Amino acid sequence: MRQRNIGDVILDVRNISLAFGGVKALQSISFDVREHEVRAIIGPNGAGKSSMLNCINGVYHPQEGEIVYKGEVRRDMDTHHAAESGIARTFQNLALFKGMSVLDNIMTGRNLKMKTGILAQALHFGPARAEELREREFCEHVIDFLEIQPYRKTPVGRLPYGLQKRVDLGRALAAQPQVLLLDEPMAGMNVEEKQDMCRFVLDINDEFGTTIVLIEHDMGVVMDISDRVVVLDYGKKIGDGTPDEVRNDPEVIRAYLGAGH
Amino acid sequence: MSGLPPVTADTFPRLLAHHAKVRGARPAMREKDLGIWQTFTWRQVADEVRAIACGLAAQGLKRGDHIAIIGANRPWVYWTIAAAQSIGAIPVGLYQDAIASELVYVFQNAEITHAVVEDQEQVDKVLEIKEQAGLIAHIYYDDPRGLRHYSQPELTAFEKLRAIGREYDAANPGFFDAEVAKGKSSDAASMFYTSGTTGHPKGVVHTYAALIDRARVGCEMEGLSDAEEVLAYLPPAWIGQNIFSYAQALVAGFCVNCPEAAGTVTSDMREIGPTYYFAPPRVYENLLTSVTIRMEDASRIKRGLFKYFMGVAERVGGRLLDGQAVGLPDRLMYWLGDLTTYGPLRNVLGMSRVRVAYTAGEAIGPDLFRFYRSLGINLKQLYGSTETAVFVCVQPDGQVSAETVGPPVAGVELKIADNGELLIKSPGLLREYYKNPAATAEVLTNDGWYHSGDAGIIDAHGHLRIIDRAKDVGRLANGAMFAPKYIENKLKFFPFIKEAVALGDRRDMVSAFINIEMEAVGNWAEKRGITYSGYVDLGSQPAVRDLIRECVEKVNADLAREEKLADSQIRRFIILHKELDADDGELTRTSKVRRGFIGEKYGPLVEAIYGGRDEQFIETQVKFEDGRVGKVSATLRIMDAKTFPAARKAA
Amino acid sequence: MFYRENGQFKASYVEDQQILGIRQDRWFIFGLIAFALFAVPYLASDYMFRAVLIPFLIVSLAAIGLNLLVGYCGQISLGHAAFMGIGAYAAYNLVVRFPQLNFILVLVLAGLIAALVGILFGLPSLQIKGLYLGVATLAAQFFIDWVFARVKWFTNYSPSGSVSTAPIEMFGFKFDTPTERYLLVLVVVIVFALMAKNLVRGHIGRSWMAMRDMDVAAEVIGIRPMYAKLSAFAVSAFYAGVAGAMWGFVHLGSWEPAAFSVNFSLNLLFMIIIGGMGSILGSFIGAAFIVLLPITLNQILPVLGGLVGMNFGTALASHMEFMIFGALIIFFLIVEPLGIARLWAIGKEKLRLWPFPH
Amino acid sequence: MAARKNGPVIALGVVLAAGLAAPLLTGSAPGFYLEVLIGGLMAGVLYSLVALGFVLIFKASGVFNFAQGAMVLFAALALARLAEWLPGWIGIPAGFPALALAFVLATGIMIVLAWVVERVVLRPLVAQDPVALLMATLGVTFFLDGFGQTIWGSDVYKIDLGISKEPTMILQSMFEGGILVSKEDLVATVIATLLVLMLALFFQKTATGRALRAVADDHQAAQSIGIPLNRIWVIVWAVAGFVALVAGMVWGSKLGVQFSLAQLALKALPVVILGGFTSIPGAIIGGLVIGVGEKMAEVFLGPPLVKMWDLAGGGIENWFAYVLALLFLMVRPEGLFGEKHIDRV
Repeated sequence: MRQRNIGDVILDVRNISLAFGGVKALQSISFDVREHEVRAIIGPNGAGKSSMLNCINGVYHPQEGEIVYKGEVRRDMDTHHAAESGIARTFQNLALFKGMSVLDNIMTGRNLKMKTGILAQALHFGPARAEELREREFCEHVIDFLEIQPYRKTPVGRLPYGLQKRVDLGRALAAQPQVLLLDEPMAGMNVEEKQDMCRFVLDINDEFGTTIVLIEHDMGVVMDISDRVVVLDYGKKIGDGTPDEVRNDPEVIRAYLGAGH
Repeated sequence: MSGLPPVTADTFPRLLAHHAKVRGARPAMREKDLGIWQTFTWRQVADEVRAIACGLAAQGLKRGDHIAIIGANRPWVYWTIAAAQSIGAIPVGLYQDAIASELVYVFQNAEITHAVVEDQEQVDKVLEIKEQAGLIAHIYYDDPRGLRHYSQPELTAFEKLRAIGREYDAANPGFFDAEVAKGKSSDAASMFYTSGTTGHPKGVVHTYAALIDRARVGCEMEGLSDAEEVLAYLPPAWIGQNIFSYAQALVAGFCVNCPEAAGTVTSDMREIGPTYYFAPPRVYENLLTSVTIRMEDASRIKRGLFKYFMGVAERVGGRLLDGQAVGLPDRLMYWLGDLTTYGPLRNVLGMSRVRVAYTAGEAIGPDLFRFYRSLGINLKQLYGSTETAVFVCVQPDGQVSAETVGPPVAGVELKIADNGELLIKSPGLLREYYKNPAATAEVLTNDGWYHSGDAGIIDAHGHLRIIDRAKDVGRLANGAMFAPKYIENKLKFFPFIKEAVALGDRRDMVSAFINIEMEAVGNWAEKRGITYSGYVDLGSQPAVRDLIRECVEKVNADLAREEKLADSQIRRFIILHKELDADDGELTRTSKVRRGFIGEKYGPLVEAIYGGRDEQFIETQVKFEDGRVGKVSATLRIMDAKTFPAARKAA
Repeated sequence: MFYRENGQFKASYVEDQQILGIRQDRWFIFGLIAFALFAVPYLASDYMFRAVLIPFLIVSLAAIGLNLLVGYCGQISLGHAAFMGIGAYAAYNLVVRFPQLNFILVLVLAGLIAALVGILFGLPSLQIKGLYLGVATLAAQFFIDWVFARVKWFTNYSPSGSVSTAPIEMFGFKFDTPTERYLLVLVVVIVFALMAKNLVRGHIGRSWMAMRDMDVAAEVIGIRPMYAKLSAFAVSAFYAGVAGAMWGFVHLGSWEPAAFSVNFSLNLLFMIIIGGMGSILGSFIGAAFIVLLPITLNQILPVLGGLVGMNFGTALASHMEFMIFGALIIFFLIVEPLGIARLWAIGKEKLRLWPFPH
Repeated sequence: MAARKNGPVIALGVVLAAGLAAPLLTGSAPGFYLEVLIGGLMAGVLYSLVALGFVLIFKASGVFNFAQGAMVLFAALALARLAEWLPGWIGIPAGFPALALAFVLATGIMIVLAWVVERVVLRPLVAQDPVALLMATLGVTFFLDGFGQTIWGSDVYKIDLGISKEPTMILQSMFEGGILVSKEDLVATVIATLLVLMLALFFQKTATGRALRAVADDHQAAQSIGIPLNRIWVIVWAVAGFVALVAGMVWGSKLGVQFSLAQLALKALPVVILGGFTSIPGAIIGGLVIGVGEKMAEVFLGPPLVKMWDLAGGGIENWFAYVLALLFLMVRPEGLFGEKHIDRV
């Protein structure tokens, strides 16, 4: 039923290498992401998947390589630039703002779009107020989309894990990203939760044409929803292609059997 | 007089026009969407309806056509109903959970050409049956999510439909008003499908006259004004929902509120605080259960407070509500209770502002009923059905009881046929079953009486009392009426009794099989230090037998007070050694007892009862969860219960 | 229990986002303010104004300031009294050098100057966190203390090193009676507290809390740590500055550099720990607590002493005060890290759900 | 993040060195200069003593013990008062014997204190974020200050180590006029050195000491090899308490035991920042640097400053240490000897 219109390369990662002290997390990794596609990064634990995402949105700064995003070549990203130019992400181990409500978390995801100054804010008048209301409405659409209306005002800490994951996604979505990096969005979820999450990811991709780069352990999920897959193993890229190609790649199979998957 | 619109406004579209004129700026509908209660004034609603109506017309929907509407409680559902009616089409509400095969029949039967549905799920369902359903030409969907890539020509977004309508309206200015003017009160207004127990569902056709008359009577009786707030949370396809949230709203001009999602109904109810509320007994029961459960883990003090004041309420609350005389000290205590308990409780239940609350459809337990009334919530019973446009009997304030459903409301005549069946004459009767004259003739005799299929009694105060389905009512040997379900219900209202089967058709006395409620009886026994090994053992404890006997005798006492049923007092009963179970064919899947089957299966017991024996050995087959078949056997004691002289009251 | 929320539905975001969403709360707060404005002036004694109400209100404002930084933005400061000092001296110098300035304007300017210094001493927060930052702020404290103790210019070359203020005058009206001064302070505090509340429920407040709760996630969202932290320091110091100016002019009248010592800073910290981190209300509660405790102790201890036939001197009272503060800090950190305000909130929830426990 | 920037550190070092050398070059009497230098070192030794306490506790329990100063005051008060009272109670001769016994008792008190703190404060707050723990120790500080003065009294008391306050002349041969050094300071230095040696031995040679090091390196690891964390904490706090006692004794004998000790002890904060939170040598060297630094600043930098902006007196030493530490934080947050750590997402 899903008919796709994959565009050109929007994000191109070129021989990225990253090391922490002696530890080589990534060794000259290259792959590209096309607009509107769902791109999966898989690999055993410690393969450097999260590090890869962290390089893409500027949390880490690779020692070598370059990142081409929307035609702009950069040595490395910085988080603010990444966010401003439409890259958002979710986190593997929930990184929600636990002191805030669901709504506030999502509103915070909207922060870049909110510009009024401190004085206006303090007086809560005119533009500041209008902006607040406008963005609230936008965030309500996100809440609606992710079907978390009943929890709007609940402190995120009180939500079950699966829902927290959803809020995390909502926070990223609030920024209306062009590229959405999902770090194991379904980790630790039960079957229904996974199905829901899959549905949301696909809907996001359909409805907003958001390009999605996701890390996922659940092979079934990856093979179902992703258009192309990169396989990392111990910081090296050992496979890249459509789910079928990857599934039958002997190298990949070996790595996975080796890693006990 | 609650300022109801003039009788000249005799169709819903005209009523809508009237309100748009006299109270155009007042809220007509609210929908919790995007976190707030988006409000639509009567004028806005009128505009929306106009646009949709014109859109449908432009899309080729014609006077007399049927249009299917499948959706949750959302404003567009009600707007579409009004829109269809504006151009003389007949809206047919369908349940969201209806399965494809049901849809197929309805779509064929009503020759549906247009369908307005909620979302992808419903669209898929309708598309799936398109081939069999034949005529379906247009499907409008409200929520585009997931439908982006659908290319079927039938599909149109609801948004689009309204846009089309606005253009069409601009192009043909006079069109809409002309169409509304064409409508006659004798026209078919809506069609409601009732799923009969057997065979295909029947389409109940109601005219404007019928629906509006009933709605108006209800409003006048309760003095409903345009200040009411109702929460629309029951399926719109159900006639009750249509009456309470559409017909009456359009008559009285009050505001209908649509909850945000199925999961938020309770909290939305807390926010809105409806003033006019309907719920089937089941809902009230669940509410009460949740209250008791939540109170259980409350602090000691709170529990004590609650217990004490509920006691006060039970004593005083009902009487206060019925405006009877109550002593000052009691009034004071109740006032205190209201401050500390009832008030807060009503608040958390969302019932602080309820002026009128109805329940109907099933017999409601007296305790349950009393609980809400004692809280100061004006809960009343009502009797009606799809065919009678709901309002047949309603309990007027001050004449409320758990047993009756009140006297007939204005315009209704009641008659009990010789077989005990209730016959109804009312302006609200159905016009016909759509394209089913045979069925129509069955229920609607040409002397104008509608055969309800319910067996009822009219008591000395002229209050109707529904006792059973007519077909289940039998006769005792002496010819007295025997209504098993009525007796069984009375028994089941006791917490200790889970299931009951009343026997006695064509016999000289009534007897009963009883299943005890393991948990309740178990606790009761433990409190008294009675040890027991299991279900059978518990049931055969003398103390338990006596407990059940008391219940039975209480029921007998009740029955004795009703002349027609005095003979139905339970002479003997048996506490069964196994729970009646659908897997063993003793209950239907909807857990109604299958008397005939049970009568045969437990033949020996029946003989023992009527053979006057004191105990009887029985062995029965049981199916276990894992499908294995086993046998349980026991020697059951047959108990005798005290009966009471029939109290012949001076009528 | 007292809440009746049926029918209090929100039909617009304006309603939904108002500070006091529930009617009953609105009544309560408005009632309280009305009482403070119209009743208290007739009820309270001069001593009450001088020793309790005025200091309470002023330190509340300072505590709000500190809470914005520590409670909302998660940046610790052990030297916040220094910013009050800056406000006080700034105001003093402004008044001395431009006598015609309107007092309100003086307050604001004093706040702004404090804000600038706040930004300056906030810079380390971009590099360092937690403990380290604490020491950095201590450095600020001691350095600033020293500056005011030694640099004569700031004390307008007063030989004793202590300064005394001119009477407060605005629009030709003199604020000399305690009542007038109380009302002045009250109004200022209400206004600024409201502004603080607005800040923390706006996007800037959210960016602060984001830094506090999960700084990496905040950066990924696009929040600039520098802007978030420095704005927090600035605003926080601004509040401290305004409070300091009032402390000097309205409460003390004349003071020495020691008036804004590190102990004052620590007291402010205690206020928000006990009152409630990340809560404007908590700032008030904490302030009330810290202001009232010593006074009550001074009142009660001698009496108690009398009962057991010993005489507790004021020295003991102050020692007891120390011990109780210390114990309370530990108690709250362990039992309810979010302070009395949290307890208040829980109680409120319970009342809303009454008679249900949850 | 990983990239180290040593430039600034070196720069800062150079500036300090220059500052150190400047007076000589600007021709102030070398004798006087040396005197100041030694004075600074002496003061530094005292800072080091308090700093040691900090480092011990931080190493073992990751707690930034703001209360170290309060502990010094408390210990000193206990020592002074007990030494004063004991003769009255059990009639042992005043002077050294009483002092000795008082010292033993005070040590016991500090151990009890350590135990209480572990029970009441650390255990409930285990695995809280450091700031919360810091604030908890703030609470401890206040409690101790109040408690100490309540039971021991709040006047100024003196501890008499039986050393004459007479300063002695040394190195007369080298400089005319020689250099004045107070015996106390010498004694202090000796004691401090001894203490440091003891600690060093304790950490290197004893099982407990090694255990402590293990904990410092990695809490999980420590637990996994079966070291009861709670006991470790008690021990460490006890040791810190003992260090505080010694510091209190030396300091008290020099300046008299009074509330200001607690404030003085705050100076240890910049010291540990300079030396690094986890480094014992760091604490010592840091202490010396600060001690010398602020003395030098006071003596040689003060007057010109005062002249320049005509200040009401110097008093630079009040802030010098902190500002120095602050600068240091900017360029090398982990301190001179602290180990650096990269934090990952």
